[in-house]
Amino acid sequence: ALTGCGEDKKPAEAPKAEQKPAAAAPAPAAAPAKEMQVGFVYVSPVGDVGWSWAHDQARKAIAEMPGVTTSFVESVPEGADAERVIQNMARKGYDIIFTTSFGYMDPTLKVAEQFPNITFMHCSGYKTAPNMSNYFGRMYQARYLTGMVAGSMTKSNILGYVAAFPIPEVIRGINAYTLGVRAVNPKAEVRVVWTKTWYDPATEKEAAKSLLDVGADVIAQHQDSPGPQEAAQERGVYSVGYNSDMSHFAPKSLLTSAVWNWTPFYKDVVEKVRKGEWKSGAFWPGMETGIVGIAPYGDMVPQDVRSKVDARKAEVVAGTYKVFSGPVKDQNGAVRVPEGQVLSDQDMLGMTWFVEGVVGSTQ
Amino acid sequence: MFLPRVVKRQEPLQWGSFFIFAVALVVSLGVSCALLAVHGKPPLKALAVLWSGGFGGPFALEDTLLKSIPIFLCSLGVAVSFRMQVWNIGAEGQFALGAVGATWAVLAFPGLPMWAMMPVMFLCAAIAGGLWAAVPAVLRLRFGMNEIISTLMFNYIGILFLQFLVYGVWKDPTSFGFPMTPIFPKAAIIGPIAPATLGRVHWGLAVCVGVAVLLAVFLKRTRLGFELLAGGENPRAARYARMPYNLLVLLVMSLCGALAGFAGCIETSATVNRLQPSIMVGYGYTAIVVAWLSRLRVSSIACFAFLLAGLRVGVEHLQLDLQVPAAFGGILEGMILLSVLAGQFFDRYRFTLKGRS
Amino acid sequence: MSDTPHIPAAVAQETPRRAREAHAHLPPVVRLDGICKSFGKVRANHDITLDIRPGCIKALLGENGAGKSTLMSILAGKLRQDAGTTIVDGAPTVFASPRDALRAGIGMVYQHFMLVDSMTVAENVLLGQSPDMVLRPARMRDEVAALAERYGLAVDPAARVGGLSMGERQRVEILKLLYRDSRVLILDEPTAVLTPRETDQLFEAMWRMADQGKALVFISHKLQEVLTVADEIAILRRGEVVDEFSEADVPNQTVLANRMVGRDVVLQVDAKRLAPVDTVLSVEHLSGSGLSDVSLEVRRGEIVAIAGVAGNGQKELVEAICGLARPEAGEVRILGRPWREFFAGPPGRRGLAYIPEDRQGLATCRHLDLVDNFLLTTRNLFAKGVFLDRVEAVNAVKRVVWEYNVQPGDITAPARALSGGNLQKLVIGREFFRKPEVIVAENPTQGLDISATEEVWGRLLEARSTAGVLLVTGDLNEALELADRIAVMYRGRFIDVFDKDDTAKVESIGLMMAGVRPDAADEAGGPGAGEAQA
Amino acid sequence: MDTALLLSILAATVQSGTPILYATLGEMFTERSGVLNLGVEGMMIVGAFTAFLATHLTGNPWAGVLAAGLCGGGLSLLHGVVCLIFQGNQVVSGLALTILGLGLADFLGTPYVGITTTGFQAFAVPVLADIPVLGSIFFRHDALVYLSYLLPPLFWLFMARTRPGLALRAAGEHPAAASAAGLSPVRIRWCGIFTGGFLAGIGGAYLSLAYTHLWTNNMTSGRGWIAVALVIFAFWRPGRAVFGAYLFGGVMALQLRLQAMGANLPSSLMLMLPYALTVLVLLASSARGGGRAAPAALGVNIEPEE
Ligand SMILES: Nc1ncnc2c1ncn2[C@@H]1O[C@H](COP(=O)(O)OP(=O)(O)OP(=O)(O)O)[C@@H](O)[C@H]1O
Ligand SMILES: Nc1ncnc2c1ncn2[C@@H]1O[C@H](COP(=O)(O)OP(=O)(O)OP(=O)(O)O)[C@@H](O)[C@H]1O
Ligand SMILES: [Mg+2]
Ligand SMILES: [Mg+2]
Repeated sequence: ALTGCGEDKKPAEAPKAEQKPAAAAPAPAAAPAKEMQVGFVYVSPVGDVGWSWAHDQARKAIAEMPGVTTSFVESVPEGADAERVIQNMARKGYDIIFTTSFGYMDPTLKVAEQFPNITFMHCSGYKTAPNMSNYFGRMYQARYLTGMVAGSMTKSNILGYVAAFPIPEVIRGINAYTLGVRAVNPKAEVRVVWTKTWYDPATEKEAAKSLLDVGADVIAQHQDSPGPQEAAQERGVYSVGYNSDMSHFAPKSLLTSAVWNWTPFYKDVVEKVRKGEWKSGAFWPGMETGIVGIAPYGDMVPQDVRSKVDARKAEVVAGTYKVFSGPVKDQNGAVRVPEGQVLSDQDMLGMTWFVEGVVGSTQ
Repeated sequence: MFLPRVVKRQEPLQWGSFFIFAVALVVSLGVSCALLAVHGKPPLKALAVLWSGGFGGPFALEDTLLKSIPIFLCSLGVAVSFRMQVWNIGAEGQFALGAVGATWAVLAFPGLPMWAMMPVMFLCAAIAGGLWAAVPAVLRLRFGMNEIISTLMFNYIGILFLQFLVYGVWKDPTSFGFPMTPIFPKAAIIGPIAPATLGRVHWGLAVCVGVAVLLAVFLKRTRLGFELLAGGENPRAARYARMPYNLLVLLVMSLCGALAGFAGCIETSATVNRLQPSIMVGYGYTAIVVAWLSRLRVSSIACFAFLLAGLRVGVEHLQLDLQVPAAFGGILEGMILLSVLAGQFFDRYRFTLKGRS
Repeated sequence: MSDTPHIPAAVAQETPRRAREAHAHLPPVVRLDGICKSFGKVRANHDITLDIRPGCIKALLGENGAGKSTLMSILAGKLRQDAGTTIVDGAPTVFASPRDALRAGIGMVYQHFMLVDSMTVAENVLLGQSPDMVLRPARMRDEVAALAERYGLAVDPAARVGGLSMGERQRVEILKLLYRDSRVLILDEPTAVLTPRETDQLFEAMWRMADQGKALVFISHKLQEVLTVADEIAILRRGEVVDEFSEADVPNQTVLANRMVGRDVVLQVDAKRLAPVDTVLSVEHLSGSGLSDVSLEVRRGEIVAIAGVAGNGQKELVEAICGLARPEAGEVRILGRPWREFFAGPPGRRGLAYIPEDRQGLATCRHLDLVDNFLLTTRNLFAKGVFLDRVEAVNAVKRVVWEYNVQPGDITAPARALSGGNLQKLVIGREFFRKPEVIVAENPTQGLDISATEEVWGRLLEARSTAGVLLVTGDLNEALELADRIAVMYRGRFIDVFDKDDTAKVESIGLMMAGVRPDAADEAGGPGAGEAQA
Repeated sequence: MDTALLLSILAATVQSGTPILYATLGEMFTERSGVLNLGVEGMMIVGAFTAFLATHLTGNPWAGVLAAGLCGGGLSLLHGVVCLIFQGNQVVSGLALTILGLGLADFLGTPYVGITTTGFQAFAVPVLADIPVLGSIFFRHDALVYLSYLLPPLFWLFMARTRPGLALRAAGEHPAAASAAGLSPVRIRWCGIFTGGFLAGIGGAYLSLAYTHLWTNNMTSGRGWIAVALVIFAFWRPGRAVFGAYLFGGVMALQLRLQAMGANLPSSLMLMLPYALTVLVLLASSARGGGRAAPAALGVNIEPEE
C-alpha cells in the first residue's frame, strides 16, 4: 500500500546484501525470526496532544504486533542531540528507526551512512539513502476538505488560521485549506497569525482570539494544542481541528478535524522490513491509504455541505482530483500553476508562498 | 541545655568537600530513584543505565565530551562576568549571535580556504557575541539599567533575530523552504580530530583547552586579570584603587559574549554544519548553573560542564532502555543541583550538639 | 516609670551621680558567670564573671580584640556562649536569640548600627514591637516623638534613617531600646562616630537613663570619656577580666591607661615641627556636591588637619581630592598637576595615598588574602608588562607585615581575619610602601586601641619628612596632637584655617565645629548664629 | 483600528497580563523579604498542573487554585531549605527549582494531557461591566482576574501599613537589624518564599483553569522568567508591576492582532516587540535614576550566628 513518489530522485537500486556489515550493528536487519526493535525519535514530549502524540499512537499500535518491541526518546532538539540519540539507537541494535521531525534529516542521513544494515525512516524531509527513506502524508488533502467545510460555514467570509512556524508543511496546509475555502466560497479570505510556538495553549488561544477580533468566524490551526478550539467555542463560532479528532475539546464548535493516522503505514513498514521486502524511497501517501483523513463532521454541518465534501473526498481518494491543480494564483495575483497543470511534489514540498486569498506573511 | 547548632569551620574542608559532594549526589540519586520505583521502573537498573549512558565506555564519553564543549565555553564567560558581580544571564543570546556572526562570515566569504576561514569565522562570532553582550554593559554603565533584565530580554531578542535571518534572507533556496542556511563549505566545517580513535570529537575541544589555558593565565598572572578578580570582589575598593572599573565591566561582558559566541560558532560549524534555529537548546542557561557551582575555577567548570553533559546524555539512554520519560532528566538534574548546593554548606559550617565548639 | 523633671544639661553635669545613689543597694540585674567563648582557636572570652547593676554605668575597657564586643553580644543574645551562665534577676537564663534578651530587658546598640536605612525613624523604633497588626503612621510618630522628648534624644520621627547623621542614628538606636523599656542598655563604642557636642548629649542621656534605674554598659577606647561617664570600670585583656574598680579609684587617664595595657602608654607624641617646603596639594575654590568654596594648601613636611563634625563635607572633599568624585567647580592640583591629568592613570609610586575611614569596605577586599589586598594599590610597582610579579609582591608583603607588626602575620589569610587595628596597619603599610608625597588620612585611628593609635600617629609624623599629610579627623585631640595647621569644617566650608600655635583659636575649636566663627562667638554663643551665616 | 478592536486588545491585555501579574507580585513579595527566587517558572508550571489535576478530581476550580497555591508554595519551600537552612546560593537554587518544577510537572502530568476541565468562565460583573469603556476592558473576565485586581492594593497596604509588612521589609533590607529588633528574619523569609510560591502557583493555575481549560507540558512557556524580569522592571513596587504585566501582555496581544489584521511583517520581528519594549521602557526609567530600589539585602543569605 506504499505509494512512492519522486521517482526521479530514487537512488540506485543497490541490493542490500552487497553492503558491508558495519561493526557496530551485529545482527542482520531482516532476519524474520528475530524480535524486531523499533525506535522512535520525537521532537516534543509525547504529551503534547499533537504531532508527537499522533506518532506515538502508531508506535503503541505496532508495539502490539507480535515479535515487535518499541522504544522512543522524546523532546530531542534538532541539532547535535538528535545525531547522538539516533546513533545510540543504532548502536543498541534497533532494526528500524523512525525520526519524526524535519530537522532530523541530516543527522539521520549521517547515522544511516554508518549503519547500513539498519532501516531509517525520516518523516517530512526529502533526502534518502539506500537504507533511509523519507516519508510524509498528504495532509494537505485533508486540509483542503476541511477548508471546504469551513468555507461553507462562514458568514463573515473571514477565516482565521493559527499557525506555528512558517515552514513549507504549514504553508502548504494553509494554502490547501484556502483553496478548499475558495472552492466553495470565492469571496472568503483566510487570515494567518504565526505564534512561533508548537504548544503554548495560552498564546495560541490568544492568537485565535485576535483572529476572532478581526471578524473571523471559523478558526483553523496548525499547532499541537487545542487552545484555538477553545477560543472558538467560547465565542460561539466554529473551528477546525488538527492532528486528531479534537471534538472533545470543543464539541459545540468543531466542524471537523484534519487527522493523522500513522498506524497502517508504520505497520506496513515493519512488516516489509521483517520480510526483507523493504526498499528505500520517498513515500508520500495520501488519503487513499488512510494516513490522513478528516474526522466525523460536527452536528452543525448541514447535509448538503457534507455531501459536497464527501463527493470531493471520493475524487481525491480516487486520484481524479488534485488539490493544487491550476489555475492557482499567489497572494499577489501571479499565476503559479497554469490552467491544466498540477503542482509537482517537489514544488509542494518546498512551498514558500501563499495562494490568493490568504492574508499574512510567509516569514 | 544546648540545642544543636551551627558552627563555622575554621579551616575549609579539603577532601571532605569531595566526600560531601558524593553524599549529595547519592542523596539526590536516591530520591530520584525512589520516584522511579514508584513509577514502576527498576531503580538500580536505571542507575546503571544512567552511568553507562553518560560515562561508561568510549561512546558515552565521546557523547558527553561533545555536549560539554558549548556548556564549558559559555560557563567560562558567565563565570568571569559573575566574578565582576555583573549578573549576565545573556549567554544564550550571545551564543545565538555568535552563531549568526560565524554564519555571516561563511556566507559573505564562501570561497576562503580553511586556514583563513576558521579565524575569520571565530573572529566574527566573537565580535557578534561580544557586541551583543557589550550593549547591556553599556546600558548598565551609562544608564544604570539592571543587567539581569536587559540580558534576559536580549536572549529572547537574539534568538528571534537568528530566526528572522534563517526564516528570511538566509534561508537556503534549496532547503524546500525549511528554516536553515545552506550547508557550509568544507573549509568552514570544524572537523573531527581523529575519527578513528576519538570518533566525533572535533577540534572545538582544542579551542576549549586553548581558551581555558589562556583565561587561567590571564586571571592568575596578568595585571588586568588581577584587577578583574579584585574589582569583582569589591567594586568600591576597585574605584578606590583606581581600577578602570567601567572598562573591566565592559571587558568581562564582551569576553563572555565572545566565549559564548565561540560556542555558537562551534555548535553551528562542527555539529550541524549550517545555521538553523534548533541549535538553541539552552546551553546559555545551563552555563549559569555550571558557573555558579564551580566558583570560577577553570578546572571545576570543566568538571561540572562534563558532569551535567553526561547526565543529560545518560537520561536519553534511560528513555531508550527503560522508557523513563524525558522529564525525569529535569527532576534528576534539579535534585542534584539542589542537594549539591545544600551540601556546600558543610564546606563552611558544621553542626554540633555539644556546648563547646 | 517615674516622670523625671527635665534637668538642664549644666546641672546634670555638675551632679551626675546624685540620683543614682538611690539604686546603689539593689542587687545586680544581670550577672555573667564564667562566660567562655571561642572562635576556632581564638579564645575571645574566657571565664568572665561580671555584674551589671541598675543605675550604674559600667565601662568596659580593653585593647582591640580583647573580647568586649563578644561578651556583650552574648549578653544581648546575638552570640551563644560555649560555657557559663547568664543570670537575670537571680535566675539562670538562656538566650537563644536577641529576642529573648530583649524580652528580659537587655538591649544593645551595636558598633555598626542595626537600622534599616530605607525606613523612617518611627518605623525603625517600632520594628518588631507591639502586637497590633495595623500601623498608624501618625500615632507612631507621636509616640516616638514623646519618647525622644523625655530622654532628650532629639530626632525627627518621620525622617528616613538613610538621611540622618551618625549621631542621630545612634539616638534612634537608643530610642529603640527605650521604647521597649529595656533595663540594661549596652553601647558598643558609641562615641566613635560622634562629635564632641553629640558626645556630650549622649552622656547626658546616659546619665538620665541611669538616674531612672537603668543599667548601662559603655564600651570605648577613649579613656577620658570613660572617666567622665562611668561609675565602674572593668578591664578586659585577651578575653579575661583582669581588673575591675570604681571610677573614683583612678585619678587620671595615665593611671587608667596603665592598668589597661599593663605598661606605660604616653598618648603624647613628639610632634616636632619641620620646615614645610613645596606645595604638594592645593585646592582652590572647590564647590558643588555639598562643598562651597573650599580652598586649602598642603605642603611637604606638614600635617594639615581638617576637624569637624562628620558629615559636614569632609567626605566629599576627600573624595574629590582622592579621585573618587569629580570636582564640580574649582580646581584641585596634586603635585602640581591638575586633577584630571593626575587621575588619568592608575596609582603608582610617589603619588597620592589615601587611607580611608572605611578600611573594610573601601581600602580592602574582605575575602582576598593579604597579598592581593596589598597589590590593590601597589600593583603597578610589581607589573612586568601585562604580567604581575607575584613572587616579588609576596616578599614585599612579608616585609611590611613584619615591619608594621600586623597580627596575625599569615599573609595567606583573608583580610576579614584581621581586626580593625591590624587591618589599618596593613593599609598604612601598603600606602607608605609606595612612598607617597601626598597622604590623605581619614579618621586613621577610629576604633583603634591606645597602642595601635600610638603607632599610627608615629607613622604619620614620620611620613611628614617626605610628604604632605591631610588628616581628616573627628577627634579633636588627634588634630591637636598631630597637626601643624587646623581647618575647621562646617556645612561644606571652612570656618577657619589656623596654626596650631594660635591658642586663642584653638580654644574656640569646639564652637567653630558648631558653625560659629571665632569673631562672632562673643555675641552669639550658640550654633544658631553659625547657621544664620551658613 | 476601530474602537471595538481597540477595546478587545485592551481586554486581551488584562487577560494575558494576569498570570504574569500573579507571578510578578509573588516574586516581588519574596524579593521584598530579601530572597531572590528564580524558580518562578517551575512554581508556575507545578501550579498549572496541580490546579488542573485538583479541578479535574474535585470539579471545583477553587480547589484547583488552592492546590496550585499550596503546591507552588510547597515547591518554593525547597528553595527555602537550600537557601535559608543550608546557605546555598539563591541564583542557582532558583534555577534548579525551575528545572525541577518543569520536570516534575511533565513527569506527573503526562497522563492528564489531552483532557479538558471546567475551570473558570468569564462573567460580566453586574453593574461595573456596563461602565462604557472600562466595563468591557476590565469587568468581563473570570474570577481570577477580578481577584488579581485586589492584589496590588493589598500588597501595598500590607507593606506600608501593617506590622508584618514592616518586618518583611526589614528582613529584606537589613536582616541583622530585624534580628537585633527581636524578629526572626529567617522565619520571615520562609513566609516570603512560601507566599511568593503560592502566588506563582496561582499564576500557573490561571493558565490551566482560566486562560485555557487544559493542561500540556511546558504550558508556561517562559512566563515565569518574564515575571522575574518584571519585578526589576517594576522597581519592587506593586503599582508598576501592574503596569509592567499589562504592558507585556498588551504588546503580546497587540502583535498577534497586528498579524491578524494583515500587517505584512516577519513574525520574528513582531515577536520581538514585547521584549524590545520592555528594554526600552526600563531604559527610560533607569535613565531617570529609578533603578536603585532593590531591597538592600536581596540575594544575600543570613549567616547563622554562632
Ligand atoms: N565572628 C567571629 N569569628 C571569628 N573570630 C571572632 C569573631 N568575632 C570576634 N572574634 C575574635 O574574638 C576576639 C575578640 O573579639 P571582640 O570583637 O570581642 O573584641 P573587642 O574587644 O570588641 O575588640 P575591639 O576593641 O576591636 O572592638 C578577637 O580576637 C576576634 O578576632
Ligand atoms: N566572620 C568572621 N570571620 C573571622 N573573623 C571575624 C569575622 N567577623 C569578625 N571577625 C573578627 O572579629 C574581630 C572583631 O570583630 P569586630 O567586627 O568587632 O571588629 P572591631 O571590633 O571593629 O575591631 P576593631 O576595634 O579593631 O576595629 C576582628 O578581628 C575580626 O577579624
Ligand atoms: Mg568590638
Ligand atoms: Mg572595634
